[in-house]
Amino acid sequence: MPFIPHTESEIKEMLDAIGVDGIEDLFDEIPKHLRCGDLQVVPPALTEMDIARLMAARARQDGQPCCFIGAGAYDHHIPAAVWQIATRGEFYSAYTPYQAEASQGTLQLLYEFQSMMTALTAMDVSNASLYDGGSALAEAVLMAVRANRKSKSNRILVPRSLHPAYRRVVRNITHNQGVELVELPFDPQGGHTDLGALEPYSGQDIAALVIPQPNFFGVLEEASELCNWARDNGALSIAVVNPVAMSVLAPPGEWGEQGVDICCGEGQPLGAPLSSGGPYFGFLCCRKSLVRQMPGRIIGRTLDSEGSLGFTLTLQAREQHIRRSKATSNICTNQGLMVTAATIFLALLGSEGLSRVAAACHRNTDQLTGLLCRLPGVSPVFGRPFFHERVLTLPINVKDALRALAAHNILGGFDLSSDYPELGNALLVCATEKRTPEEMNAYVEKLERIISLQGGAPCQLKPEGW
Amino acid sequence: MPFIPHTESEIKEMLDAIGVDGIEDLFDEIPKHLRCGDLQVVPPALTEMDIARLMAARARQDGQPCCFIGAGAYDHHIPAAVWQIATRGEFYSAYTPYQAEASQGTLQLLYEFQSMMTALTAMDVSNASLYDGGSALAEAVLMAVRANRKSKSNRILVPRSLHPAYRRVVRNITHNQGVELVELPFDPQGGHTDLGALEPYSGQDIAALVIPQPNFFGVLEEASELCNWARDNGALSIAVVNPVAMSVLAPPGEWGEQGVDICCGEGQPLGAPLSSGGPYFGFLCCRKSLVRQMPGRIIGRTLDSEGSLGFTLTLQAREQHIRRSKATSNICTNQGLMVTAATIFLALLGSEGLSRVAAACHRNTDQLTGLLCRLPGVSPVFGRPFFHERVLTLPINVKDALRALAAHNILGGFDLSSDYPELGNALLVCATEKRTPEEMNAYVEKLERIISLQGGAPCQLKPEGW
Amino acid sequence: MSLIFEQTMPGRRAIAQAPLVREQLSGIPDALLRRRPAKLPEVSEMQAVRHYTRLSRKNFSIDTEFYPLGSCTMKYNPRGCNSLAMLPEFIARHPEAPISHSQGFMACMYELQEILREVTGMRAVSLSPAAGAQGEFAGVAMIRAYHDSRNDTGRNEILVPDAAHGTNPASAVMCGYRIREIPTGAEGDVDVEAMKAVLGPHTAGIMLTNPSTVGVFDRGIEVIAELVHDAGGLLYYDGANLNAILGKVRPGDMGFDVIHMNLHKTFSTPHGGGGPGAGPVGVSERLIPFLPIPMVAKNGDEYHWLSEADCPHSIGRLTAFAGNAGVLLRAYVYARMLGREGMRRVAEYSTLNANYMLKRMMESGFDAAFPNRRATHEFIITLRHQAKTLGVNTMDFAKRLLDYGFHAPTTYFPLLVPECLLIEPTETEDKATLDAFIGAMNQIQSEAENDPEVVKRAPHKLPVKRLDDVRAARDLDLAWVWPADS
Amino acid sequence: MSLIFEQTMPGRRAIAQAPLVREQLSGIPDALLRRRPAKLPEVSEMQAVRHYTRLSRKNFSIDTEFYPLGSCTMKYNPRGCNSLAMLPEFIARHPEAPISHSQGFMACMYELQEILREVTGMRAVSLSPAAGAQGEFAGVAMIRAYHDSRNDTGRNEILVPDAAHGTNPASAVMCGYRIREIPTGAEGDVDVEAMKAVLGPHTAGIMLTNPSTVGVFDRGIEVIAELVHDAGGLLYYDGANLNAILGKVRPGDMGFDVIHMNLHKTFSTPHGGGGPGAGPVGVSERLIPFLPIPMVAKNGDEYHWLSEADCPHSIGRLTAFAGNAGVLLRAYVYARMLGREGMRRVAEYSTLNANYMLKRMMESGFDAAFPNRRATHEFIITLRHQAKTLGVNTMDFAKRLLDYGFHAPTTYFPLLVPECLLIEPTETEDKATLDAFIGAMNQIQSEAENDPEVVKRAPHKLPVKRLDDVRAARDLDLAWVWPADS
Ligand SMILES: Cc1ncc(COP(=O)(O)O)c(C=O)c1O
Ligand SMILES: Cc1ncc(COP(=O)(O)O)c(C=O)c1O
Repeated sequence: MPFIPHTESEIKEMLDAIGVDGIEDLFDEIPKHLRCGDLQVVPPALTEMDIARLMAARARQDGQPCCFIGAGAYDHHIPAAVWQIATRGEFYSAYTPYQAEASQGTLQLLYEFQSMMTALTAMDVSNASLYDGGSALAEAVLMAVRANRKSKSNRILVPRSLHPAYRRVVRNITHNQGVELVELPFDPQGGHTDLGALEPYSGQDIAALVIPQPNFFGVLEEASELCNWARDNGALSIAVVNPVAMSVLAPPGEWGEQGVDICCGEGQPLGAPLSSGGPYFGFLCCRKSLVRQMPGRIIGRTLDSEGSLGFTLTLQAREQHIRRSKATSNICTNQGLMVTAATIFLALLGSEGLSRVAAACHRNTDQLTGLLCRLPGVSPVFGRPFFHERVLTLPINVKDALRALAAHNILGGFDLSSDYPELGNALLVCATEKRTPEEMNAYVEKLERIISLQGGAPCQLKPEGW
Repeated sequence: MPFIPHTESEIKEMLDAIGVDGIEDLFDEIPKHLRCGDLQVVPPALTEMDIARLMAARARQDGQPCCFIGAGAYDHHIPAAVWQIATRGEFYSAYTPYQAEASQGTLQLLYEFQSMMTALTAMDVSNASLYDGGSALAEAVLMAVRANRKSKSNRILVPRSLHPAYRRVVRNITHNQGVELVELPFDPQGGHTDLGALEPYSGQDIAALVIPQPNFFGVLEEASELCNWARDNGALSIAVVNPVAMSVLAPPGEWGEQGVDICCGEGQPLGAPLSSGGPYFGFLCCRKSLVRQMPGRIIGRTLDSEGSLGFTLTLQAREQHIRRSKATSNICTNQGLMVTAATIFLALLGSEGLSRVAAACHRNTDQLTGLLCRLPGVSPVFGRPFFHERVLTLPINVKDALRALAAHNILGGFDLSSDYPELGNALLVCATEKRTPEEMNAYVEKLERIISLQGGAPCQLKPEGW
Repeated sequence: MSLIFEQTMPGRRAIAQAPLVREQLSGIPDALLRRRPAKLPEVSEMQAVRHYTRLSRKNFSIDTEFYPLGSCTMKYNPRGCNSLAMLPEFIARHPEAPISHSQGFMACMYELQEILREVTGMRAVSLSPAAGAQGEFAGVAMIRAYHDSRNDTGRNEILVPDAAHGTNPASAVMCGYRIREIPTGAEGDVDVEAMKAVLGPHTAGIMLTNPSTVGVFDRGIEVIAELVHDAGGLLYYDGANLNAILGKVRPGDMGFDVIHMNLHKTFSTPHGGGGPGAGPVGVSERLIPFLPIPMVAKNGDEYHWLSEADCPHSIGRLTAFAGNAGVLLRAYVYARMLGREGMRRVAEYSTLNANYMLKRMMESGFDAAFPNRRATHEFIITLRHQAKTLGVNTMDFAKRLLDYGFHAPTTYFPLLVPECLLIEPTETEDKATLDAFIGAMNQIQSEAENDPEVVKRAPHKLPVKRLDDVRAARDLDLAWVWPADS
Repeated sequence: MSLIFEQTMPGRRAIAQAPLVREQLSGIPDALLRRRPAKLPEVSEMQAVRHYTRLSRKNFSIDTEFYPLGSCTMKYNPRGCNSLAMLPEFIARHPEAPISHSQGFMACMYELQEILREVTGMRAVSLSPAAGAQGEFAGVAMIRAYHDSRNDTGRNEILVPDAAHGTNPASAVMCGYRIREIPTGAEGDVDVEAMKAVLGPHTAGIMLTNPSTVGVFDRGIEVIAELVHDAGGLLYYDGANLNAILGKVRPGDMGFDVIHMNLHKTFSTPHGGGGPGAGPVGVSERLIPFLPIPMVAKNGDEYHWLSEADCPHSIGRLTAFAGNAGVLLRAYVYARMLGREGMRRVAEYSTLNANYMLKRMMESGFDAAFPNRRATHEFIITLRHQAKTLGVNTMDFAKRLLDYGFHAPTTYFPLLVPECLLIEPTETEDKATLDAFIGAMNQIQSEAENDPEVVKRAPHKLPVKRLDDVRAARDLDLAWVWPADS
């Protein structure tokens, strides 16, 4: 019996001890007619060897194309040490650290994580993770609505330049609580949220303003100005930031006159593999004054009964297991292991390492998009400064271009045409520090050929076996 | 500086403490004219990301062909747990357990390993590993020469059915000490070492007889008879066995009237990946009376100063670090981590699991060679029982056949024609438990086509890109 | 142990882990740039490795200790699941990769959907929720979407038993519902009369765990289902306890309309010191249109994604991409290794272990919360008596167990049983381990009688002594502060 | 901790790890079959995982402790080397795979040969020896093959300094040589006069470590080389201490004819609790024909193997295949990450660390064995004085260091320095760690003065107290014996 250690004689001893004839007797409180038959759809058991063969074949089937997609998930180098340590049984197979004395490893690590995140964002406090960037923003919005005592509205201003999936997630999670999301248009030249877009809302009752940095287009927002606008208008400010970018960009805690109130984002770039979109982790930081409105676990440093330093879950009265229906969130299981990886990742990279990674990504994207823009009909869509991701217009249908590139094992970027039809044939391109000059040149060459065939018959480019 | 933690200010502090101006001063005892210049041939440093890309590309270049080669290294399933645990820092980055109190993990594990090996081989004692199967046999031969007090000769009888590389290794390692290796022919029908081949040596002064089980052809020797012959003729007996086979075959400790004196072999099948031929490990077991002649580390169980059980290196007076030129061997560093893996492997498989693996390999090889022998001109070379490997005659040149198969990503077996020209177009084939019916059928099909093209133009079979 | 920050030296780095050259950041105006570098640790690669390796050893975990944490299903996390989910190609797959480069991954997801559908007896499954609580949110949101779609808008209450996990009421509130708490009867079943009293036109649904978190199977489930359905409400199944009934009885057959599963419990994906998990949801026919996206569908031989455009009534996506894919891969591998028969055995042997422990502990004189009931995969011991007569409470027992090398069971949950220990051994533990745990409990009992201080001041053998939680919440110290001169 | 055997229950198994069906063994006569199954452990997968995970935590290791074991170069083993050597394709490559499926692997081996050739200043390198001692064997065997090839057969002696590692004389004996031991002079260099006295027509060669195992660079090396060569002998370089001179001075330039390297020292492949290592050998022009096989050669763009047929004068292969390939891959990755400059820095900072420690320890009052010499990457402290006046010897200091969380330095080696500690910090340790170690030594010194018993009975905080080695060798208990009834 896979993963069950019981031997015949032990089973008998145990049944005897209980005083029943067989295991079936232990289920005698379940009405007989409810009992199910065989689980026909479930295939018979495989050994580890068999499933290993199957999984290897499926992995091979997907291959390892060369990735120029960013769009919220970034292909960074992950030091080998990160996952060799994170998968040690003591981290991998532990539960949430409810018994603090038996969980000092995880707890100290989380305290270190919180400290690193506050350093990166220049905020006062950090929680110990939420599910991902999108859901972290949803929690931040709910938190802002709770925390903004001055506001009676549930209105949140959300730039259209924010990741479209994040906008959907925020809506899906908050709308049942009556939160109203108002979309702010982006400047068609700059790709950023112009202060003018906020004009209509000046003086209105707004609970919070969301400020992405960089935004979904890779464009840098005038974050300080937006942050000041929020403050001047009684709205809380919520930053949504890329943590790698934080090593080089002004951190939200230093935006404008007083910094933002809440800052959140996707932690994936800090040591989580792309892994089809998850597990990643969301992070959430805020001003100290808002900490009691925070969702999620928070670790505090305290003393033990002999006066030595130790770590424990704290402010649990915010959480569902204590406060139930009055909790700040329903979150329980979070993304602990990803945070373990991120903490090791940040310790290995440090500030200098992280900013080198950031600069290398920026440089690569700059170079790649520069080269691409020499192709006929290819040009940058927005004129403002960007960080490691950029929108280009293609002279041909983007879907077709991406399909043709994929046939050469190049994932050319993220097609913006369904989320932003107003941008036409727009493609969002990202080249992280992992992309080599050869890979970038190959991209340019292939796209050139694809364009020169005028997009009329991209299918002809497919190599055999496609 | 990769892997060097020193900062500028620390370096200065340290130099000041030493009282020198610069690091160069620390090398002032080395004659200036001997100092070398830049190491031009060594390429400039790569980051982990860069070398990871390079290594991944090289690995991809080699691919993962379907392997029907055995010949001393076997493609078994290795439970995922084995290497996830063996690469834990505490096993992976520890030294030889000289400080016993700080090495109880490794020491207890090695004691368990010794216990498992004695159980498998039915011998009294085991050491804690030698380099590999071939060098273990060389050590066993030297040990036998030392231990056989009755013999004045250094003559060792070595069957030609023994792995040819082992025969070479034994020669290369022992010949400088005057050991004389005498080759015993194999029976051309059976592929085993007939007792008749020993006839000429009856009554002669022979230090030891080597008995492989199974032998290099996969054929089972009449081990008990050979063992008895040695005993009757005052020679020590040295078994060379496959440890997986030991789960189903009579163990050397039970051969003949009194079992063999020494038993050794290649440990690779117990959890070591094929990995281009190493690291593997050699094992060596013997009668208790011979333990002081054993080479290599041995772990003993003892008591600590409070009477609790603990483990330590023992009988170190045999070893080079104590006995220097009088040691039983020069071995120092052995194959500890491979033995760590093997111990976990054996605990996971157990006797039942191991014998299922053995039986599955036997069945697969039986089936595959059965199918192959239906092809025109293909037939088994030897008639005697085999374990999980078998010699076939092909109607075409073996080298050509293998090359054509390799073009289809099938490694069809080991070409015997250079080591055993007397066997003609002979191929040694092995199908472990990992080979599927589909893979075996593909082999048969491809070989059929190759043969039907009469070996005349195997190159034409090569697919594109070859 | 010192913090990683305390090991910092300015200028030190793990050189091999970042680009060797420092590129210029061209084109970004100064105003948008960071003025001072973030103060992160500055350590060598070895220091980081050594620090986190050593930290790890301060944890209890399944790989090192028995961890009978009730409601959490801390069973062995097969190492093979980890290796296979981390195959290079799976790890490298971008969430927006085209389906041409995703068929292998999608096949796994599709088959996992099918397997979960079968074991729950539901009509369709979506894998995307990131954990149990998000699965609950999705489930309740679907209930709301269902009522809304029928313009049945007066239903603003969700019934929740008092034994329920805290996430249940919290999730319902996040979907805009009021909570009506239902008491538990003396024998551990839901108090059906009390439920009837609050059932009505405001009832949107009820959230149940069955077996419940008091460790018994609710015998009234069919009556409850009928009553709630008759009142126009839907039944939500909190699948955290699915381990107890896998292959024995299916929520769909009990009458539930929607269920979430905790793959990090029943399907043995690791807890990772707090996560990640995965909380797929399954639904009955009428809720299918509302399932969260994305999901995987199959068209002939090709898998494709179902997303917003395909599912106009969906409650939508709850995370940016497809949920915790890596966790789902681990669960898939586990499910395939268990196989059909293996599923049933999970329920059988987890239940055997729990009943054996319950019986043995009762024989030792411990009080069961529900002595007349069968245990399911878990059961409750109440130390009310010990607390009253010896002054040694549940927390003391729990902390002392750590000294004996056992992780403590769940304490003080569910809230309705005073001084309770919720004990869940799981099917992967052997009898000798259970016996050793019971032995430790007996030992602690006798310590409590003869030398109570040793229990009340426990733990004694852990890296720290008992921690001051009150101080932690009062004098908040939530992040390292660098010394002024650094 | 109990043995895995004590956790056995007959019939228990890790089911997922073996074929689900039990095939018949057809065609093998009963007489050749095993009668009773081997008595191996019978445990579940989780039991095995838990047992060996817990066992691992009873070890000191580089990843957890400072490990200044002289002569062993216990430095950080980069985790990236491990991952990359274990890429699925490398792991799966059969040693007899055709070169069509081996070019990637062979490129790594070829380039490693080149890198090692360059850093040693030799003319050619073979990677195949499995460890240092096998490298020594290969080296001495080549010396013998060389003399034999010239029919210079009277040379039957190898000179070995008394400071040499035990493997040196043992390896020479395995090649059929007699050993002539050479004393070390007062300042740590080889006593050249004594050497002259034994040099002669019987001299086949001399085996030197330089820097020697007493932690100093032998200043007479050029004189020695000339004398030995003039006498017709060859010079063997034991490369165990190469870390100290990497990129600073090359054995080939010092006049050595043959060298072995310990990649598990200088090239930082892990020690694995005892191995595996790798002991490549490099040679000067005249020994090239004798190099052990296999080696990798390059022809145009294609790599191929050099084996018996290509190298008729080779001393042959010393293991069945190509040596410890997985170790060689790790060393290759390490070498590429170090790069040209990195090599030199290894020598510089390991030397800086050693000299700093030596200086600080001398200031603390510890006696250096060679106080007038520069330390190389290691140095010797002698506790002769402490042993005599306080009755606390080197072993006591070593055991007490364990209590302070430091692995002990090498004790009682080299044999010529009484009560010695051979201390090698390596370049990967930081100053704070060195200071902490020195602090512990000072602390132990004061314990030795004030409370010697605490040192003499150490260790106190380890999983076991001091072990009885004498008993271990007397009452041999080398394998678990199953109880009669099992
Ligand atoms: C009964 C019950 N319901 C719901 C949950 C919530 O699941 P999760 O922690 O995955 O959000 C848990 C687990 O913590 C639980 O035990
Ligand atoms: C000086 C010296 N020479 C030779 C050796 C032998 O090397 P190995 O242990 O790899 O056989 C060692 C290491 O143990 C050593 O320190």
